[in-house]
Amino acid sequence: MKKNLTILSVIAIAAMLLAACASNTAAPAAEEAAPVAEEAAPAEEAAAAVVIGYGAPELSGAQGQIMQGLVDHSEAKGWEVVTTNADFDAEAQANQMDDFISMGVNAIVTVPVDSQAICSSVAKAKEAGIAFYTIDRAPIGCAVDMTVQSDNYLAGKQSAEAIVAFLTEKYGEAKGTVLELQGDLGQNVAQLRGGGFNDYMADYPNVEVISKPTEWDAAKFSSATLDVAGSTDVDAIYMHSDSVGTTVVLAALEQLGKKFARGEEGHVFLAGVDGSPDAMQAIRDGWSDQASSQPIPDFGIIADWIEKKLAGEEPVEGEVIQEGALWSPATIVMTDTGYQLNLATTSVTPDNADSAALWGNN
Amino acid sequence: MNTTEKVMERTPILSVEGVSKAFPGVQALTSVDFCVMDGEIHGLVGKNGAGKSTLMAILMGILEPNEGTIIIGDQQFHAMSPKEAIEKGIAYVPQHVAMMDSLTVAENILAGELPKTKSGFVNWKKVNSEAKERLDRLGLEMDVTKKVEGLGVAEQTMLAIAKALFGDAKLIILDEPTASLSRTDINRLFAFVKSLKDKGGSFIYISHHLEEVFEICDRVTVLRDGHIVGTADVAEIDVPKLIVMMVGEDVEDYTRESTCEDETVMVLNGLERRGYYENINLELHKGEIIGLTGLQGCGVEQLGKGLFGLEPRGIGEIILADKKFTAVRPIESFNQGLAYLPQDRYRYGLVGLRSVRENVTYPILNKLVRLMNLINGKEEKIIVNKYIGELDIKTPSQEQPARLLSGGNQQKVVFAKLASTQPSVLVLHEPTQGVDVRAKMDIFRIIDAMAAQGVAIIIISTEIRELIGVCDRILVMNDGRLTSEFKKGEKDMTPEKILAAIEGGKINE
Amino acid sequence: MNKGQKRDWVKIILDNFIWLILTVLFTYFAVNVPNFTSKTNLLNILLHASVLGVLTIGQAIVLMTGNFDLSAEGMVSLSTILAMWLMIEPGSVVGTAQGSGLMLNPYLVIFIILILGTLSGYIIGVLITRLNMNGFIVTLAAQLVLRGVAMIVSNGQIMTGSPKAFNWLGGAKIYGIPVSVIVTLLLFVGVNYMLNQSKFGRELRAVGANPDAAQASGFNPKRTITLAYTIGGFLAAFAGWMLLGRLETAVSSLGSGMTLETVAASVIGGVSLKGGIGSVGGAFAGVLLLSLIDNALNLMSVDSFWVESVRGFIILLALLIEAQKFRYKPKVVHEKEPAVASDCK
Amino acid sequence: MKKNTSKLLDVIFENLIWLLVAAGLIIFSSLSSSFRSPNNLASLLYRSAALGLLVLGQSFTMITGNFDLSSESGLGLTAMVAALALASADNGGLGWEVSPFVAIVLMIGVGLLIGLINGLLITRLKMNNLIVTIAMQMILRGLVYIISPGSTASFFPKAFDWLGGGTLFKIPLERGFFSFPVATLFVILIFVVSHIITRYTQFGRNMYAVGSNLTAAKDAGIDTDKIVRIVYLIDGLCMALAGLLAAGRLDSATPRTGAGLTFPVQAAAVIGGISMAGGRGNMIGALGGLMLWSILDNGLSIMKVSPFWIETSRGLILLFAVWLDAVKVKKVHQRSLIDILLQSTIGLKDKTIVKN
Repeated sequence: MKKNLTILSVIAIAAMLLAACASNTAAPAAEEAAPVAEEAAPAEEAAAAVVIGYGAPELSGAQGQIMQGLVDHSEAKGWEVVTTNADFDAEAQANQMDDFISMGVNAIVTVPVDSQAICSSVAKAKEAGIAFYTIDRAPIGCAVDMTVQSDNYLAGKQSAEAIVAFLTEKYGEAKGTVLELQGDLGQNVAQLRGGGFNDYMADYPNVEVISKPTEWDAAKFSSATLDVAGSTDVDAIYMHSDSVGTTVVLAALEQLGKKFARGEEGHVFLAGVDGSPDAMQAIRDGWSDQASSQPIPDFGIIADWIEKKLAGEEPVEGEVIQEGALWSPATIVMTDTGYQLNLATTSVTPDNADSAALWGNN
Repeated sequence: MNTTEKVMERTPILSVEGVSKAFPGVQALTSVDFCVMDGEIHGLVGKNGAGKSTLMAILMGILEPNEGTIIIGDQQFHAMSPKEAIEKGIAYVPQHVAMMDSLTVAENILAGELPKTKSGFVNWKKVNSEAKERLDRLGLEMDVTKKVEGLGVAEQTMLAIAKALFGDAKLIILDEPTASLSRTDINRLFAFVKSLKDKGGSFIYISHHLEEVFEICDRVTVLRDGHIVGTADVAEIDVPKLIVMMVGEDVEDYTRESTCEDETVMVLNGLERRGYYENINLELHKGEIIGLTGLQGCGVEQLGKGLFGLEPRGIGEIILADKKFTAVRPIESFNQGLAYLPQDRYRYGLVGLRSVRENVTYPILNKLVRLMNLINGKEEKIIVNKYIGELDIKTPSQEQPARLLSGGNQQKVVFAKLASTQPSVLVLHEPTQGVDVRAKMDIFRIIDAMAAQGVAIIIISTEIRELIGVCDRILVMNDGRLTSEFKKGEKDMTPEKILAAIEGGKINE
Repeated sequence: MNKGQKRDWVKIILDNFIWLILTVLFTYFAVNVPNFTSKTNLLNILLHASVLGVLTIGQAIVLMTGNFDLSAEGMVSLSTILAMWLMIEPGSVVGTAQGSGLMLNPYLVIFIILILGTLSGYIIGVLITRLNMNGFIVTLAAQLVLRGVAMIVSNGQIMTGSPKAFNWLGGAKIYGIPVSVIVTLLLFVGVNYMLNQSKFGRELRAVGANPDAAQASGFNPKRTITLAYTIGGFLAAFAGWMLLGRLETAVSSLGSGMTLETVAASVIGGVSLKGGIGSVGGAFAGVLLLSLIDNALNLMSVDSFWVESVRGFIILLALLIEAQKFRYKPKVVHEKEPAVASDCK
Repeated sequence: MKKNTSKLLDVIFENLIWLLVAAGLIIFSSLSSSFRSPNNLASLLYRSAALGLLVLGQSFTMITGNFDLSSESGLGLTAMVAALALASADNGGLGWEVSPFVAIVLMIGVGLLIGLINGLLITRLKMNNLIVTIAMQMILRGLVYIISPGSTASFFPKAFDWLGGGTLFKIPLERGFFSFPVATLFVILIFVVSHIITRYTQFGRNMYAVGSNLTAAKDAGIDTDKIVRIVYLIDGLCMALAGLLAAGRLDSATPRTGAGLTFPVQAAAVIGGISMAGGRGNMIGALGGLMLWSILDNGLSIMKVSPFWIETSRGLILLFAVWLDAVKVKKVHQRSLIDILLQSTIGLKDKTIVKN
């Protein structure tokens, strides 16, 4: 009897605490975002400020930086960004899009977990009259207000070009063994990065490409490198993500006794996509050789176009030039999936690894 | 035995003819002939390993005999499937009744055949009313909407019997149904079984309690080493004769010379645990054996567990070997010189998966460990060997998992474990439960030997005859208080008198 | 008599099946996979087995008490992130290497994460034993909480740049043999010996096989189980230390999926899921088997898409063996055991 | 008098989940106007419709004292199979472009096959259900990657999407429309049907019997293995329906569809009062568990809780749920953790050997 009562009261208290937690965590976020907002009105009713809903597909590595870029650009305009993380789950992302629609945000920006699966959410947002933008990947099968992206396929190709050049220099012809450390093969990005790379390599039949899936898992980057580079002589390694891979792969090579600086006998050529600070550092230090750098934080400039859209302005097709920006020149084209803002990617080599314009060097 | 033919002019409901069953290395049954008449309670006795379980498994269709036939009604079988056995009306009620605890009584009764409405759904009203009606027919009163987990053990057993009957069972095998029942519950159960017999039910009653066989059975069959020794009318036989049939030699009730010395080992002073026992004062001498008995729920069980530290002990003072006894956990009790033999050997006594060696030394590991908590294996083996020899434990090796030993030897392992702690006081809870007659004698010899070494022993048991044979004193507990005392040598120390004291004056036979 | 012996052989084979499989597979790979038997590759197999191995020791200990620990991989994630956070500079670049700026001494950090692991294991043990919560789900929830905290601390970012002193365990070599391999082997041998010979080992298995009887025999099952989880937590943090040293990179997703592998390795190695039976030594064989297969899959050109399925099938196979082991019923010894009787004559 | 109070408390305890659901609704509604908008409330179950069917399948298996950890991959595989058959070659399909009906039959077939295999491995080969289904989870997910291979298939006929993504009626609001998702209704309906099955059919009661006490159920003449096999078949069916809902809602199937759902599935079922020890709990309670999960998911998200914190809070919520389960089981019947595990492992047989 008495025990029952105790239990019930504990439950009641726990429920209250939970509720309190939820409101507590919510409140400061709103306050931060709208520093000048009306103090009298409840935080969530701060209707005057622009609220952007941002849906991240996951948050490790480059994705976290993409999100940060958008948040920075938006907050510079005094907007609030509500962020969510779908953790690779297309359905969870659809739920989050629904939540944004329920919240009545001014615009939704998302990196789709899946380019096709996002379309049902796009349709719903349209019905509710909410602008919809995607970053990094365009939707497939439906049109959004605008997509800002860099070319993952191109990035893969840039790395392939660098590797072929290296092999040709080393052996006098394009031959040798290359280890490709793949991302999660279920994802569009990994498919594109792999596609760009392998399509280019298909022209060089003497180059053997050994592909190992890693699911973006640092431990698997390590195991695959240890196993493959430990049992065969690998000339070059291509990483789908140098932000995950650079340090791990170099550590693995060191453990194998195969870590040699550029120019030394036995140097393993390292190439990768992303252009992370680690990769930049490694290129400068002579351990790594190439990175297809994405203009990751610059994706946030989509905020400029959101601002225009909210003011009733439509994008104009053509080139966008901004002095000193690496992503410049960018192009805006109208496609059947909506406007696309294509930012340039940069193949980083030892020659330009110092450039302050690269995000990895900021 | 020639009594078989003239028993009753009833027809056999089941006969077994020439059944043999061999396992690798063991001839479990050798051309067994056995029959149960319509409307009789047929006792089946025999020591562990005599073949009872094998015979029952064959009747239940779980095992296939090597040769022989089973005749049910006018049908002959070489072997049955379990399903056929059930169809032929043979039901088995085990010692630990398996019930669907989280479901109601009604559901347990009608499981698998719930009444349905026309549309094919379960008709809950009808489920409850029908279950109630069925129980009424058997004269059993029970709240059918109650969950089984809320029932007592006796009620569960009766429910299991009732269930079997509802399943059109013609012959119910009761396997040690009274093992964990109090006397009142046993009486209720027996009354129920007898009333069912009067309504035409047939039973096979398996038990180690020979008195119970005389109390409830019409005939009794004795199995020994896979052979039928004989079948007898209970009216024409007595316990000693039955024991002779079982063990093949004349075993008297165990008697012993008292080894009681004057020196006091333990004093209980005003022990009290509210709701279980109160005002327990007791003095225990070196080498003395005390019997503690009473109805289930009278508090003896809790007292035993409380002394050892398996349950809270409550307030009161205990002096053991001139020191205050402060143990609240088993390990502390062992260290302070008190050891306890639990009633449920499988659950509390033994770690069945582990070896005999490990089981024996669990409580004394602290004494065996050397540097870094490592156990001195040589010393351990010597100790275990010593006890295997002293207690005559039959095991192929020290490494044999304990669960693979026979019941009596398992109990000896538990004794070895307790003895290894070299206790001053030993509390034994139903030490002979679930062991055969011969092993019982061995166990009494062990108890005797320990008392002779000066250990004071408390036996908590409901086996009054055994207590009378072994104990120097017998104390009876009633509603948590010690109410009567019987001393060895006094002429009051008879089963009848003690029974009367237990039942609080009312003899209920 | 003969038959009885034959059946015992069945048991012996079943008990040591893992070593048999290991030998057969090893021979097969040695013959069919190029470079498989090179010294580097053999060391690689052991290197893979190191982090997984340390985690498996913890898992096996918990399994022996009849419980599960699904939280270890969360602890791996948190310990690596936290260690890195305490050791590296605050990030100057947006979204990278966001250290706390405390720049603590690596040895102090090692101490902190080991304490943290131990503590978290202890708390889990207490929740399970004192509050009677279902261990399976408690540890699952703990995994989420730990990984969640790792995400909060790391802001979801990858962290790199751990100091050499910290990396020693995971990355350094002695006479060409990785330190982590040596440490793991020593741990296995040591723990296996300890558990087979020590009081604690007895206690673990007694509690796992029958907690009630263990209690009545003077053990304290709640304490034992709590201790098992505590050791598991410690070893998880230790594995995190080792892993971070090897990768020199911390990210909150580290360790994901390892739980299943530790359970699989233990079961393959003969640790019973019901508790009470098995040894850490056997579990080591399980670990070896898994890393052997992983390694061979990496060396052979198996289609990437097939890898996950192949691993699933292998675990299924291991289970099948475990299941058969329990279906095999050893003969019950009767009083008239021939062995005893023949002695008399 | 005293008895009445305690009975009342029992009733409260039994229905605690609905109190929590109500509390959640009230708290979030009072905190956020977005939460209490009709569209949002109507979509509470819609958003977790696929999850709901997995919870249902899990509840079926858990009532019999088993677990299924493979359902998330089962969902992924059935969705992918249907998607491949439906989608044009351009959209990642095989180009068969079969009719929605054929696709649904196909995916149900696959779901049943998965259930059949799970059931057979567990009952015939006596393998541990937890680990079998974890292994199956890996195998099935691997199969999704193999058949897809690794890419998304999308854009199905409207009819196929109706159940997962369709709406029933539209009422104009000040801004946009109020529309009622078909999936919400479907989920409620199927839970009610399951409740009726488990409460009012012989088979349903047999499930409880098996979960409550395997031996007793056997003794009662129930073919326990058959019940378990059927339960896994139902579970397989639930996977297929969940796949249908998920694919319909997203109008596509990705290789990762359903990945990571095992944990919420487990959580929702346990929160809803389905005991891990087997034999306890009911489907309406499980629906409550699903709703609570959905409310928290939606509520926390709408309250703008940082994504980094959501994972941690989920873990804490689950801990809370397990604690509730522990209290409940302890209250009704003191049962050790070991026993609970024994129920779910192959050990039962062995245990009986020890006892005899």
